[in-house]
Amino acid sequence: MDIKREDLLQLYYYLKLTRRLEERVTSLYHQGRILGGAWTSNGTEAISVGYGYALEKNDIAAPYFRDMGVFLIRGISAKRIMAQYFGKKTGVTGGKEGNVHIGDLNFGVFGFPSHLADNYPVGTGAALAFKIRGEKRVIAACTGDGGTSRGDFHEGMNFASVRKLPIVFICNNNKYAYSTPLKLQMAIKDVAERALAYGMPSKIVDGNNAVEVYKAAKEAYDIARNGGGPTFIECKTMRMHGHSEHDSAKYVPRELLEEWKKRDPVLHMEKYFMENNVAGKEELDGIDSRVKKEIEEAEAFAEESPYPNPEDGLKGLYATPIEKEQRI
Amino acid sequence: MDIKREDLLQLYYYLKLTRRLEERVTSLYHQGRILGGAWTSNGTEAISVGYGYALEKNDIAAPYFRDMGVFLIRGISAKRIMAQYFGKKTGVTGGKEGNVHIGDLNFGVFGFPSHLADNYPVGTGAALAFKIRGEKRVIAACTGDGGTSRGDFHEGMNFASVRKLPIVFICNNNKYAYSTPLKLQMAIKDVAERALAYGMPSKIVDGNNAVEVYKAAKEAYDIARNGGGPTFIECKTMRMHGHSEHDSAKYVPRELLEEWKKRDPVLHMEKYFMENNVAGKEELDGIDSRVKKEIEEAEAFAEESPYPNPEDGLKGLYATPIEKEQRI
Amino acid sequence: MKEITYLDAIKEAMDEEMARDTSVFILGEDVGVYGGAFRVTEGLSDKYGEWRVLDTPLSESGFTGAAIGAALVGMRPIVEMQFADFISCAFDQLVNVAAKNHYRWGGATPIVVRAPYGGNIHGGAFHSQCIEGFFFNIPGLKIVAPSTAYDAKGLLKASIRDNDPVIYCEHKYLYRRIKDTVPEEDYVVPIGKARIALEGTDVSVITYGAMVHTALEASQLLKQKGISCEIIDLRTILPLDKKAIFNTVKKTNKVVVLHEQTKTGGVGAEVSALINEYCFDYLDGPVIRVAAPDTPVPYSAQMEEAFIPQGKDVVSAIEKLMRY
Amino acid sequence: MKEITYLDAIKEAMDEEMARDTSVFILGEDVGVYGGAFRVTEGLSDKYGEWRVLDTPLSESGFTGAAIGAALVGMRPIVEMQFADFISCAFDQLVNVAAKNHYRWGGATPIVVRAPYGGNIHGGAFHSQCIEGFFFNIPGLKIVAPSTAYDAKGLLKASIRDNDPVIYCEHKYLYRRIKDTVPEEDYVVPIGKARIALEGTDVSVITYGAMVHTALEASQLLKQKGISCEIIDLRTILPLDKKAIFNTVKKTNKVVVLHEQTKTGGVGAEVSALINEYCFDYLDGPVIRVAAPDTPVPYSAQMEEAFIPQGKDVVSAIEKLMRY
Ligand SMILES: Cc1ncc(C[n+]2csc(CCOP(=O)(O)OP(=O)(O)O)c2C)c(N)n1
Ligand SMILES: Cc1ncc(C[n+]2csc(CCOP(=O)(O)OP(=O)(O)O)c2C)c(N)n1
Ligand SMILES: [Mg+2]
Ligand SMILES: [Mg+2]
Repeated sequence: MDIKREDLLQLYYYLKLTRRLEERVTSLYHQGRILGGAWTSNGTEAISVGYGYALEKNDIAAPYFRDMGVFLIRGISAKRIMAQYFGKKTGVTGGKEGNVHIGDLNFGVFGFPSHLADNYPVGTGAALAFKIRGEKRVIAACTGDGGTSRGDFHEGMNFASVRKLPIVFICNNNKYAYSTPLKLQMAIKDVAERALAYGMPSKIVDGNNAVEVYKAAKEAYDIARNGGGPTFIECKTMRMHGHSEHDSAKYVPRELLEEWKKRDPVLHMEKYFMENNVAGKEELDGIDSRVKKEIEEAEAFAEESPYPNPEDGLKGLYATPIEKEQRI
Repeated sequence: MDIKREDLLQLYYYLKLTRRLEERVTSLYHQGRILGGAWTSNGTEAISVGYGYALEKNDIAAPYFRDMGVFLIRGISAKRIMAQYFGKKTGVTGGKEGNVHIGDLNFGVFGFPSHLADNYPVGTGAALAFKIRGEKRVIAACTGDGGTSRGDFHEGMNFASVRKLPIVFICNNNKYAYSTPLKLQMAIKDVAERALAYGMPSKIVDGNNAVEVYKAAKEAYDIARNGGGPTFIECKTMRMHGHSEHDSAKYVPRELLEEWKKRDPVLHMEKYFMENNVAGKEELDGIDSRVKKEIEEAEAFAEESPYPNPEDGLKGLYATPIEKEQRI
Repeated sequence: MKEITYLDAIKEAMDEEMARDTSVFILGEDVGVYGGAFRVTEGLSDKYGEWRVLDTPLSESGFTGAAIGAALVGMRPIVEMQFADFISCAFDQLVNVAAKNHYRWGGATPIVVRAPYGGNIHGGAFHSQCIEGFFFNIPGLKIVAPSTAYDAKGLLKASIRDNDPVIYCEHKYLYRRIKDTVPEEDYVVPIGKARIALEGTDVSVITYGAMVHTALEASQLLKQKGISCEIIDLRTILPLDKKAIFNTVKKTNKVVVLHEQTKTGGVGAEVSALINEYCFDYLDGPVIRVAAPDTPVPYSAQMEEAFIPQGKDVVSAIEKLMRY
Repeated sequence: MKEITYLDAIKEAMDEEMARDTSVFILGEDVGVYGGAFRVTEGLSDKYGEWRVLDTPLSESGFTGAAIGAALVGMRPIVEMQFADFISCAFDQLVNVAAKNHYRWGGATPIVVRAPYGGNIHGGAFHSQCIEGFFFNIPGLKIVAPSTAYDAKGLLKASIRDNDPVIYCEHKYLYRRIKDTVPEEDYVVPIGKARIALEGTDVSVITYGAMVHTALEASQLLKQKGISCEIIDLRTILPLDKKAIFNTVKKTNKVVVLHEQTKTGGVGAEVSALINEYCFDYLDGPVIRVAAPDTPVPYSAQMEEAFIPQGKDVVSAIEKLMRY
């Protein structure tokens, strides 16, 4: 599959944007300036950037919590995301939700329900709608390696496969679910083996290579879009921070981190760009400056934004409010 | 694996007992003499008889609703089962439950919760207990082909495999889940493929051959008992009646029934006995007479038994009643 | 006007809504060719095809989750639980995804979950449960429970057109046992509005579902004793029609709350607490609850009859209250 | 006697019970080497090994079901939910298997499910829920919710020794925020018994969990105004200690029910309904409920503070009631 230079540069831009945004969030967390905890995709950004960028405008993403790249690519601005972390009224959810618990149908992004793998059946349903209506749209749903142990993973995968629905299931296999290593999570070598139970084709890709993830996703979307049914894509990577910033992750062997540090997705892409003459240092620095500025502006926006009003919390329960609802 | 003549005859006895008991229940249902509906294992009895008979005394069964053979083999008498169908006080559950919703820890049988596959994780837990305590016991848990689509199937299988627990998972694949054919249930050829997702060994057996089921189960129990972990056994069969007796099963092609009628497990075993000189017609007739008498006695017992008292329904909620429970 | 059964009312509502709006579709176990375990969807798959009356794998969480996803992209799915009892398997999707989508991030989730519930059919603990208690403390859901064919049809239409997740409790004991008249033309029964099933002056019975008929039966017996009952059929359980509840309390000053659901933590507790909180000065006696005892639904005929509130239980509660 | 935190009380209870009885074991996500998301099981895996403090795959239904099966063959499993919110995924196993086993077929199911619940931690809708409402209408379960270290330890021990499934609601806001004294020797706090957290004469506040501390705070403010509060800490939510509730009503004749759980269908509804039913003549005013509004738990600090009942809310409810 060919990939245009401009797409490569965009992938790089989003990779950097995701990295720098989450790095900033991490600092802010340690400064006590954001509200609540901080979960990041640090070191694994290529996954959400790759599968997110391969989606088309009318497609949908049903992400999980290490998918910051998807939010940004779909068009949810860094400003709104930063404000979300600050618990501000201008945040994606107006303060109703925090951090990565984001969704916005205007940008084709389903909300992430914390309960892992819940978005697998939910995504399957969107794909079912596309199929019923004869639309050439696809949806990508993502979860972690731990999430694949949940019943909803099973039920979503099975249903999608039986009905050959236009959905692509992504798995961020970062070797740990919180402190739980893969070997206590499943008795198989590759998460992709799970797909065998559904007669679903699967692929294993280097989750630290945004281009590879992008290509694999794009290919799978094309198949799904054309009636070929779902694909499961396992993206192998390594979680480089703790589960969240409050977790020092002592349970992870140092060597493993050392090894994967060398495979950092940003470095990887920069090396690829140099070797293939896609872009030189200067151009990349230019992108980085743009990213830095965007994050600075986002932070300023978040800082300056007002907090929600206490009574805002009473609004929005129903989409169809009850006639003359009796608030007593 | 060798199998003793006396075991073969016992298998035949239980096969007949199961068949005749459920046939009688079916008649009684059509006469309006039992309480509620009638689900039977007609034509698929070899499965529960085979895997039930292979269990040892201290083992446990976590059955589903087409496992009448297991109840009988474990020692729950035809009398108590018939009384259960009549909704009598002498029934297995004293009238609290009906028909196949039976369990009795005195005989190592877990209750069947209607919610299909719920007994997969529950069985896994018993196996976990055996492992923690270092006991050489195993548990067999069973569900239908439809039941394998449930999340609890997935979560139970996965956990058992990760921890190599002494459990054997049985699946009665009778080609339908109520009206739903296999092809709308899963996109794989054999249910056994489901086991691949857990790195669990599996076997496919002729579910209409009690001896084959028995042998496969026994082998799997031995492995599990000796620390070798779980096995999944798919028993291929065909549901010969409707989902329950009120279902005429028009959705099942005639030819399929014709074909499988020839493979009836009782006929199959009788033929095997003749061909291998295990037993002659006379001996088998003798067993059948014994079975008939047992069923007649069971029915008489059920008929004569008293109904529960209305207030019995208020008893037994808790195993540890609340001190001076204030019944108001 | 025409007379139809409760079951046909449900079917007609689906049929008409599917004809009216192509975004409406049905999914669940055996709803297609077979027409559902209770035959509520019979014939619809012939009419609308297997993709709009869709047989799913045996996986309540999976197909409820799928309904949610389809709803988020503009469909109006109707999920059939084969028995309401199996909704327990979809609890997480309903409570954490469907109920919270709109509040959390603005995702409207117009799904209807049809839950054939209730006892009196010798079904035992797994085929007789009242499941409204599973969801009654969950903000974001709506729960309706019709007692007549008219309401069954009108409430189902309203539920389908509503933009929020609605749990539609259809009492399976009523399916073929009751019949009443419905208009030929399109109508809805608005969610959130109770009705007066019987006007009366001495005592109010606040109830819903199959128990409305039990209350009516009791009112006949009481009439002979000179006691005039007002019966309020809640129709919508979540959110409750507080105005209708308070109006009847203010009128009769004596209240019995009746439901088939087990007593502790039931809908009756909320109704009683609301009355206590807002109509305390209007009460001429305690609010008495008549409800199933706190046990699973027993199987045998004798125990089940004792379990499910009967007309005579309502009569004696009211007589006790009248002596107050 | 020694002073320990609420969190340490929970840990000590498990530690001592595991030492006493080899059938007690813990399972859940990250409870082993990591010591649990809140570090409640820290150190126990070193002491009892990886098979008695067992890390499970990410599968609440699976490991809760497994706990049930282990319990049926004589173990006493303690299930840790990483956050109470995830108990929704195990709803079916708890409601249909654990709760009904003994009633249906005599299978005693001695499991304890530890549910770190409640808000005030900026956790949002999925990390702050009060989950007692999920199970309050389910006969066969027991639900406890300690408010002090003393009760946390004693109730957990009682729960572990109990032969029924117990949902143990531990308020995560209290983990490290409160400390009190517990005896050196073994003790239990019996399930089903409330306690008087503060004796008083003018008004009763019936509550549980973190709200006991809110009630105590309110009582201080009210004391200055000459109002004497009696505070009842329910400790066990299912089944409720009716005697304790009725005793305080008979004493003060005025009741506020307070909980963090959302209002509609909450525990407060049942408490109010019971009082109405059985103590009607003792009431000098309506039973007022102070509870969270009917929405998911909002994330932002401002909204969450407005959502969770505060001392001032209790004060104004009581002042309103005193004017009655
Ligand atoms: C159903 C459910 N149970 C528990 C949790 C708590 N939890 C949050 S993240 C996490 C680990 C997730 O591991 P994995 O799926 O591998 O994703 P990763 O964090 O590694 O990206 C857990 C247990 C949850 N979110 N959902
Ligand atoms: C979770 C759940 N959903 C729905 C049902 C209703 N139901 C009872 S049996 C059945 C079909 C079961 O099919 P299968 O597992 O293949 O078993 P079989 O009846 O063919 O032996 C269904 C849908 C159920 N028991 N449990
Ligand atoms: Mg992971
Ligand atoms: Mg089947």
